[in-house]
Amino acid sequence: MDTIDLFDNSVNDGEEFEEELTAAEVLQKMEDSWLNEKHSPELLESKMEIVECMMEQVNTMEENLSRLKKGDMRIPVHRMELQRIKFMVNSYLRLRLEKIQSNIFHYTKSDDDNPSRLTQEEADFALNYKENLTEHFNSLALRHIPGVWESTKVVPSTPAPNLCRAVFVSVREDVPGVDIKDDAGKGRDDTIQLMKGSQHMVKYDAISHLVDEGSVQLL
Amino acid sequence: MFGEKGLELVKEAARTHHSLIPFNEDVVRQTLEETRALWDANRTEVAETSAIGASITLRHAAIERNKRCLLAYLNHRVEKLRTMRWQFGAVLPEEMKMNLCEPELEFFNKYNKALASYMRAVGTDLTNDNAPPKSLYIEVRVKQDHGEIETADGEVVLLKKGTQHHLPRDLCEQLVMQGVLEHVVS
Amino acid sequence: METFKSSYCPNYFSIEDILATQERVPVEVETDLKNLGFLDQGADNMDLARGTKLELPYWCVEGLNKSDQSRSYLMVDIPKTFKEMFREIMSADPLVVDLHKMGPYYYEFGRHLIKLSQTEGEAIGESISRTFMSRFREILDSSQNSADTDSLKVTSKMDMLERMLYKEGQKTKQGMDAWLTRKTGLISTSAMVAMHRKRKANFD
Amino acid sequence: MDPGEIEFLAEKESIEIVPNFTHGVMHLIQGDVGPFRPGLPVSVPLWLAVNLRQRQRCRLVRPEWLAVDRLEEVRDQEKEEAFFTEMPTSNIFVVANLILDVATVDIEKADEVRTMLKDIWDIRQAKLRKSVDDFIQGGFLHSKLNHLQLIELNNVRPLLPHAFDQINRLNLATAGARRSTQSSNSSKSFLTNSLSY
Repeated sequence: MDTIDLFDNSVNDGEEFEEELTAAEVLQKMEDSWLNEKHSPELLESKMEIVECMMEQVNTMEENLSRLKKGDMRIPVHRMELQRIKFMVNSYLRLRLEKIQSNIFHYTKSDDDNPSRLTQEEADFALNYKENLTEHFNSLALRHIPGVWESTKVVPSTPAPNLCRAVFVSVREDVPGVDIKDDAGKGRDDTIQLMKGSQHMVKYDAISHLVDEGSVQLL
Repeated sequence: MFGEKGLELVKEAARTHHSLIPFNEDVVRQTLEETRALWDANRTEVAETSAIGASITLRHAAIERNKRCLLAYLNHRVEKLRTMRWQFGAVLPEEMKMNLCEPELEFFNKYNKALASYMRAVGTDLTNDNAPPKSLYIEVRVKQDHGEIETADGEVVLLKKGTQHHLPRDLCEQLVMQGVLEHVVS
Repeated sequence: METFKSSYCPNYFSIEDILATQERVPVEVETDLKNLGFLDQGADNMDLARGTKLELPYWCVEGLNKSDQSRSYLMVDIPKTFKEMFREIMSADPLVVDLHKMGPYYYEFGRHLIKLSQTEGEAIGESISRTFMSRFREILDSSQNSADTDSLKVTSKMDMLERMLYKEGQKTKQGMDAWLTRKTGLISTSAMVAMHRKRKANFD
Repeated sequence: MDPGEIEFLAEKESIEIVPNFTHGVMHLIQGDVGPFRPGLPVSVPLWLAVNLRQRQRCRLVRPEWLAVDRLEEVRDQEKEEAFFTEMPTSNIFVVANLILDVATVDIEKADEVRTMLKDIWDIRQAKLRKSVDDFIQGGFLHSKLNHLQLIELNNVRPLLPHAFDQINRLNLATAGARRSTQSSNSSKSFLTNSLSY
């Protein structure tokens, strides 16, 4: 059996990417996306192309492994790596679902200024979940009392991501002059320099625009 | 004083963290009745006086308050139901089901379905791989009889209470979380 | 499911916020209020007379107050635990004050009061955030040093928000201990399942 | 974040092992490893090293920094400096904890190494507590966390960011009160239109 051919893992289908990435590079991107999603208070741009690419790799590898003879030393090694990747992929998808469910009325309202970051599958799930929840509220409470209940009009509002939350970031590329606004009006407004390699604690909304472009990584 | 029944529901929710006690049908009904009475009183008064005075304003606030308490109570339980889907699996123990009212069961089943179709669409079982893997095999002790399971290699293992096994981690993870097996340090 | 928990921030469904807005506010009735005599539980009148002093849940006061700018039904007073005298005690010795007794939703109720009181709102705000900041170190230290069994004693003087932080600190510590003693990879029974089994066992 | 997840991240870092078996290159998704020849050092991801070590298929090569005298230097410098110093490697505590768990015998003077690491950890934790407290007391909006490692940050998470968020919320409410005192006749929201019976 020719191991080189069997386990060749360059990513052939690189159409979604501007440049061709190696499997290792995609894996690194998966890890970055996972950590960003884990620590960002809001749902980030979906990285489904990375997830799909990773799952394809996993599936191909699993097929290859099934063709190896029992007792082959490579089996446990590759299986271990596959489990690591599956954990990361699943955790990433779970995090997104959890955010959607916890802030269901926020993520299902149509908003022209803020295009949805939900994938088609997530949008389907969200709609289904919202209908299920609304129907539940109706059948046990709202239907039995007069008046209307609108999720967008209640005070205080239904759950939404808290964008002023403090986050830890590690700087990947120099970003000079990031403004930190003091919303409490105590005159603490500041401009900070984010230098490559440095780490900071800062309010998410001050750096949220830098997360997706990759100049900062959430920790 | 009105608003007290709704508050009772909220206090009940505040007391229960990792369990779901029976749906409080009685107090929910009383809260709904009070809300309806407040509404009727307001409608009558508006018809009589055609002005919005303090009593109407206060009743209005109480109606909104009751709604909030009711929905917060329902929502608190919905969050528990969601957690239960991830922790117990798609099928709930009978004793758990007894604590749910009919619409809650319905919510649970619909949630189950929605989740299943999402997982089908993305092509992965999200209830698996919950923690970073440390090893392919783990040592487990059986906490309750579970019948036979088959490993990927086709080996059949009988999970009999009190016995100990060395099994693939991905095969046991859910059974450990569901309390059928106990992960022991070898 | 994933442990995705954001910092406490009240929303429509918050159990904590509903309880915090249930705390009572002293008010004086500014104009005769028809049919609201029942609010004054000591008296037996149909109407609530001008000048009556009573305590109402925060949500009632807020509801009555924001209805109409041109009419004011109530004059809002500040509960004594947020008045200047208490604020002075608080700034003199923030660590010994029993906030649970004064609360138990001391900060959150205080934060709501800020909105209600035109004259003292700012002073209340300054006071409670200073109190929170001074007591933070204690929460940080105690949550990482005390054993689980001490929790009740350690948290007895903490308000809801502080207890929340304390619990988070304890959870962090348990995770770190598990890491140090090489138990990181151990899979455990889910919380709700464990609770269910415990109950069942007790029942059997 | 769970420490298990930080360990997971640290496990992809490389470490040298000396295998006792022969095998060609393995094409991991993370990148190629091998070939493996008995007695010849080869670099592999830590998770693989741990796995092979547990199965007695290799011994670990002590990383340069995992030695008493090197760590002594690190400790002394950490004591001297007011700020956090840069550690010889990222995830030093996590990696060391893993290695010392599965391969104590591969590490010279393992006990002393452990003590030294514990000392460094304690010095840094004391600094961290102090700076966290200073940060909160000072009411700052931004803090530098240079050279702090993930597992150290995790020890003050979620407490530090959560406390920050709560103070922020209280400050915002206070700022609102200040504004409304300044412009006393601010218009209040009318409920009238929702009162339709």
